[in-house]
Amino acid sequence: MAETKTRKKKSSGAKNGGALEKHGIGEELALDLLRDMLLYRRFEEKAEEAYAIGKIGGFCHLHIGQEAGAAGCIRPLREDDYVITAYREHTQAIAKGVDANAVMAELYGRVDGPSRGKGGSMHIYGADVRFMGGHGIVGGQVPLAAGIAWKIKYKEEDGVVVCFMGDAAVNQGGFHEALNMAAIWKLPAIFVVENNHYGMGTAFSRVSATPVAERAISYGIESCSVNGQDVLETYAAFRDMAEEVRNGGGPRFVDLQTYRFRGHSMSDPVSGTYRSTDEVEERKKKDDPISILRDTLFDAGLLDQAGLEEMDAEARRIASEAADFADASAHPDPEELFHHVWAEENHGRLFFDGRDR
Amino acid sequence: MAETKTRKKKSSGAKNGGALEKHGIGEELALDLLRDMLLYRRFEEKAEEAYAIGKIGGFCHLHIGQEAGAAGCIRPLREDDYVITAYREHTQAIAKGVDANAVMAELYGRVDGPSRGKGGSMHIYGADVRFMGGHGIVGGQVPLAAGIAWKIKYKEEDGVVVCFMGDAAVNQGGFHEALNMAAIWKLPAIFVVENNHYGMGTAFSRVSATPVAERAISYGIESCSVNGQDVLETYAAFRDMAEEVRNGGGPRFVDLQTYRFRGHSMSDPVSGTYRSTDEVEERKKKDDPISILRDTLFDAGLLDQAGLEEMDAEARRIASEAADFADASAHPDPEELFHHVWAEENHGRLFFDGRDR
Amino acid sequence: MAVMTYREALNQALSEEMERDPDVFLMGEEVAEYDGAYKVSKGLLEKFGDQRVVDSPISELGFAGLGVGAAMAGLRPVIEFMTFNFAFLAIDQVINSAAKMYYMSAGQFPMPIVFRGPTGAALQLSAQHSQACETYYSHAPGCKVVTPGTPADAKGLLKAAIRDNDPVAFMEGELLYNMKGEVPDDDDFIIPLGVADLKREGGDVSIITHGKMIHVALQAAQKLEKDGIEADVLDLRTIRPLDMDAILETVKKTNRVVYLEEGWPYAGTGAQITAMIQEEAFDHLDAPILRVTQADVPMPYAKGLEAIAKPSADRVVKACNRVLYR
Amino acid sequence: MAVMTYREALNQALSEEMERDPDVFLMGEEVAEYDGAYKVSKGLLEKFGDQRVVDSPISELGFAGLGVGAAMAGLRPVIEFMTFNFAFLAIDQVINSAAKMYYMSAGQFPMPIVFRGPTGAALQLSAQHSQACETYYSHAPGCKVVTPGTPADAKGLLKAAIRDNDPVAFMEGELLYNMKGEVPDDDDFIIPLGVADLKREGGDVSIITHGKMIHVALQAAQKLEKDGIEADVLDLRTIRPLDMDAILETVKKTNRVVYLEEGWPYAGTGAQITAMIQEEAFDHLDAPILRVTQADVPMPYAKGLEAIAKPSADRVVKACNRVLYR
Ligand SMILES: Cc1ncc(C[n+]2csc(CCOP(=O)(O)OP(=O)(O)O)c2C)c(N)n1
Ligand SMILES: Cc1ncc(C[n+]2csc(CCOP(=O)(O)OP(=O)(O)O)c2C)c(N)n1
Ligand SMILES: [Mg+2]
Ligand SMILES: [Mg+2]
Repeated sequence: MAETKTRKKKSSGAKNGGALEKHGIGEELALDLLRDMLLYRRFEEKAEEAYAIGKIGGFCHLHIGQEAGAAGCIRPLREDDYVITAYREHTQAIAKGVDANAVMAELYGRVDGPSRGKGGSMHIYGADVRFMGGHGIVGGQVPLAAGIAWKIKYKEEDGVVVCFMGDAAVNQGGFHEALNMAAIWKLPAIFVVENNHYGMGTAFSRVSATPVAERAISYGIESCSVNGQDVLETYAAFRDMAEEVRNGGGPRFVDLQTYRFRGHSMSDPVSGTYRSTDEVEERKKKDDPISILRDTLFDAGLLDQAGLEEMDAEARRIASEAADFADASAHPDPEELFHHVWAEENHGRLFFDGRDR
Repeated sequence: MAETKTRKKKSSGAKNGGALEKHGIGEELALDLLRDMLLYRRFEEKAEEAYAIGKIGGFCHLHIGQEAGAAGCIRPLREDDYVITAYREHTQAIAKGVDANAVMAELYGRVDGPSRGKGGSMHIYGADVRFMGGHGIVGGQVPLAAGIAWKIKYKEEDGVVVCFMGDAAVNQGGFHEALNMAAIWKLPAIFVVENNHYGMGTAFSRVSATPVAERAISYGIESCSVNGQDVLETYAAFRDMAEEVRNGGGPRFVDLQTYRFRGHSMSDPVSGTYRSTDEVEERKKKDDPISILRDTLFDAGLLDQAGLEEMDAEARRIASEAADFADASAHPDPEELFHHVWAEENHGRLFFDGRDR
Repeated sequence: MAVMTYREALNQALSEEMERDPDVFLMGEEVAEYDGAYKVSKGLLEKFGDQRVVDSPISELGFAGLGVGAAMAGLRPVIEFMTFNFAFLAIDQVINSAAKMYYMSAGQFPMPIVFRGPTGAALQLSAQHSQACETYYSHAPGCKVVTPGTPADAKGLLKAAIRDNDPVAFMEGELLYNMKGEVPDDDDFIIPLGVADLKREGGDVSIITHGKMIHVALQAAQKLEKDGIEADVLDLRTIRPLDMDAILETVKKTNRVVYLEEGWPYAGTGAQITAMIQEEAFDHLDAPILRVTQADVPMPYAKGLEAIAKPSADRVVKACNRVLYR
Repeated sequence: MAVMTYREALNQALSEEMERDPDVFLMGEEVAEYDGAYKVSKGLLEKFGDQRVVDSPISELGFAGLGVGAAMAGLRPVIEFMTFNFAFLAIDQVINSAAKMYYMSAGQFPMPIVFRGPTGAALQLSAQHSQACETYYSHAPGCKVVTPGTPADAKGLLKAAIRDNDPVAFMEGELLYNMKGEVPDDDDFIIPLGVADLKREGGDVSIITHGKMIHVALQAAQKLEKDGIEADVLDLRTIRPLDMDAILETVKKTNRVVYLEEGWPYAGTGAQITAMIQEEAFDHLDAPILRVTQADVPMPYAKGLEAIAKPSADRVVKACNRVLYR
């Protein structure tokens, strides 16, 4: 995260002091949100290290820079609420209650991962904590979210489902079909576009004639834009929205403005023809959700450097513990290859690969 | 078509007399539009007869009641403009220049049909007159239209493509993907929803929270609603729109308000739980595009009963001639079964059904 | 035993399973107010209300995905495709979500969902409405494929499919809906998935098939009988899981096999069965296994062309004679 | 002969064909400014401009359909799928529009379009990014399927595919892009579709395969050689059209066949080839034809599991030994 500038602290003191009140967020909660984001940051930095030395393979999409989209959106939810998302989901899994050690074990492809190493970075699930994955087909999770919301309504529960997607996902037909169904059936779903302005190397402005926020108008779904780098604003927005949706307010659509500090995946460059290094550095300096909250708490006198360092040490400890846990976890046995293909055996043959060969 | 009411004639004289001027439509053109619609009506009534006696099989979707959506939308186009549509396309094929005899022959499944009887009612094509079919997957033609418009732009031509679809097609994801691409690339396409308010037995209001006209807002595409039972209004709207699109105005979206006088297809009931007989009879009386234009021309003194009957006789003549032509046309030879699967033979085998068996 | 149509048998199966389990619901185009495009869901809206019998927009990808999400959350959706021809739009959700979810989550999310509707050709519906789609679903591990050919099989198998905890592509036939047959009255009449049915006992040659082709196979068997040839007619009923024991039994009895299917040959079901038989009963084969399939062309509209494009009893007879070297 | 990577060979083919015919254009995700997710289109934007090298939104169904419409209107689109795993979203336009249009219009609309991208598994991309998709395209008449395994084949076949007037599913391999090989310099170097290539001459057993598995087959042949067994290795190169003559030739020479493929077994390419061989060369087979395929499971992420899920040279060797009764 970027260094604090003393000048900034002074000048913005009053304003920042008021930020908590403005959003109706208490001190402990604010500190927890910082703890959350620090953990996510350190956790994924660990994953980066592990990837670099080949402990993690395949695609690995980091949320670094977008952590408020995990802490701010998910902390306000209830345990019985659902979350579903795409492949940039490590932090959101942890936020919904999947154990950090287990998430790291999944990245390592080990049996202590929620999918016993079969899913990997893009397919983290936590059925017990209602974290519904972890999906790799862009936009694929959006109709699923409608189905989860359908179940909530069908069972006359008062939960909500929060469905995350990237900005590029709004160009998928399934997104539209799902939003239309959510609208006609007033499903309790919050569709959140984590709008980091790029789909891989393509700026959203090049693949849409209108801003993200306008993409739900056609369905009459209430939309709003939220500053996804300000975790307090994000938290407040989701706290209030979840309440309204819970009480039958119907679906919502959120343009969560954010920015990706890393490359699209570990194998992609941070910057290139599609965005300049300056742009990235600028945003990292100005728009780091952790620095922003840190400064707010400093200015409000709720946190000092020592306290921050303590917190950060704790985050680093959990992250490296997770890496150690993952590394110590066993590789799946060969026979696990054939487990979990079928939930139910029937009479007759289900596998056709001639095991003897 | 419904009987004229003398009272109506008198009272509406002035207004109707002005209708042509208002839309900048000359007398001959107005009469031609009536001729067009009469032909379409009589042609499809013939098809109905032929279907009843088993000369036509499969699905057969009639345009009866919606004829202004053929005459009014297509007559203003140039020969080098393109038209693509769904499966309710008999009249639109004729409007774009496919010979009525050939269309009927296709319905009969005979070799003188544009597809030599292989396509049938849902797949009429006229490559030579740039009628691009004739498509059976709801919404499937919409991305194709974007591709045709892409070609126009790619070749720096000044044509346009008019893409028809039903109201239910706007709930297909492909519709959204296509409109978004048309918007970002400013493609010369006019997307027309023939909004007859029902998709088979489902009222649009049951599968959409918003009116058809709002379904293009998300893409920033200019939209308008047109009274599709008033062929003069329809003609004027498309004449002007085509000019604007031709001159680089980018894509347009049209909610063409109309009504289906028949069942969804020949095998479906005209009315039922989804719409009452009264509703249908009411609309037939009030909203028959042929009666409406007829009355306008009567009131303006541009047509009298005798002239109308003459026109109608001519339409009936062409329709029954088409039926005779179709009936006289040969059934495709068995070996035609294997023609037109592949445009290009290569080395090696392309067919795998063991012809000898 | 009551005599009823294939349509009524499906309707009963749906109704009984919805009675039995409140988590079962039916969603698809025209299934509610219109009673289904082919009236399979007749009366269900009235009986179960619009939360359990749901008219969807024409959004195959969307409502198939909605079903998958609902199944993840614990419901047991029955998703109707008006025909499987339209399911090409939805297949990403069937293969990439439904069929793979249980594996990707290492068993956290069973997928008790049925995708049902007609497959294959009816009469003169042309190329985009006449395709037999089995291969697109049977190819992928994680997806079961059921193809009932009679009213009794339709009822017993649909009930089994709805109770199964894996995704099932349940493929019916437009031309079967009006077909009548005897169906056991028992409310709990279930035909387990993966059990083939020897619909005719012969001994000279084996005609193996699935789905609506069973009736063509039986016609062919009758014609052969006139020539003094007795054919086994084996109806697989489900093509994944597959009753390989039943297949090998008839093959070892007759040593001659013809596979009959409605769809195209290339990488069709018959190709798979043929490859397995020659591998597992190589020494029992007195002749090559022949396949009778749809002509390898998109389905034409013209009545005469369509008729010769479809597999016929005569072509089956010819193939049987060939494997009998007659 | 120049030595270049498979990636460069594809890039050259695209560049040369775009030079040759102004109606050829490339559209897909990240193909322009990003030079392609796998850099296959590197430099083409600069060379041909943004009307001919076009970054699309993530709208597979939409831009595949756009390509089909453009082809109807006379252009020759090359549509890139970042991988065929994502093309499940677009398959309706490939099968129902592209593959059937020429037939439904009785020849009015040829469909000169290429859908290209990698198929099958790379390294640890898990179930939704590792599927081999050949069957979904080869099953349907009207669609050609090309699967080059070497740089030379990639270049010669892509040029042929672009010049072909039928829709072609051109299936590459992520793990092949960096592979080097000799490629003829000739600007007009074309490998006609439907011509198999005997990549190794043996005589004891025939290993028939396609796509990236050709390299596994050759490894297996080397291992067998150590045991004194000489294998024919036949690379089909295109699976539709199919060089049946070449297949029958090697079968009649060795009388023993193993089909190796990257994908799943059920109704896979190997099933089709096996069914055809046993039908057309029944008396030439001294052993059943065995298939070596991906394990019949969704692809797992864990390195160790993925390794054993993929077909290996050892499994091919084992299968060869079995058909040789050793
Ligand atoms: C249907 C589909 N098409 C393409 C891809 C390849 N792909 C993976 S992520 C991605 C970009 C998505 O960008 P966005 O939705 O903005 O999410 P972000 O990565 O920015 O979080 C693409 C093209 C895919 N996984 N699925
Ligand atoms: C993808 C797809 N789903 C379902 C169908 C079956 N079907 C044919 S027409 C139709 C209704 C379409 O209604 P609309 O778009 O309003 O056009 P209209 O028939 O009213 O002209 C349906 C459901 C189909 N052909 N394609
Ligand atoms: Mg993005
Ligand atoms: Mg309609």
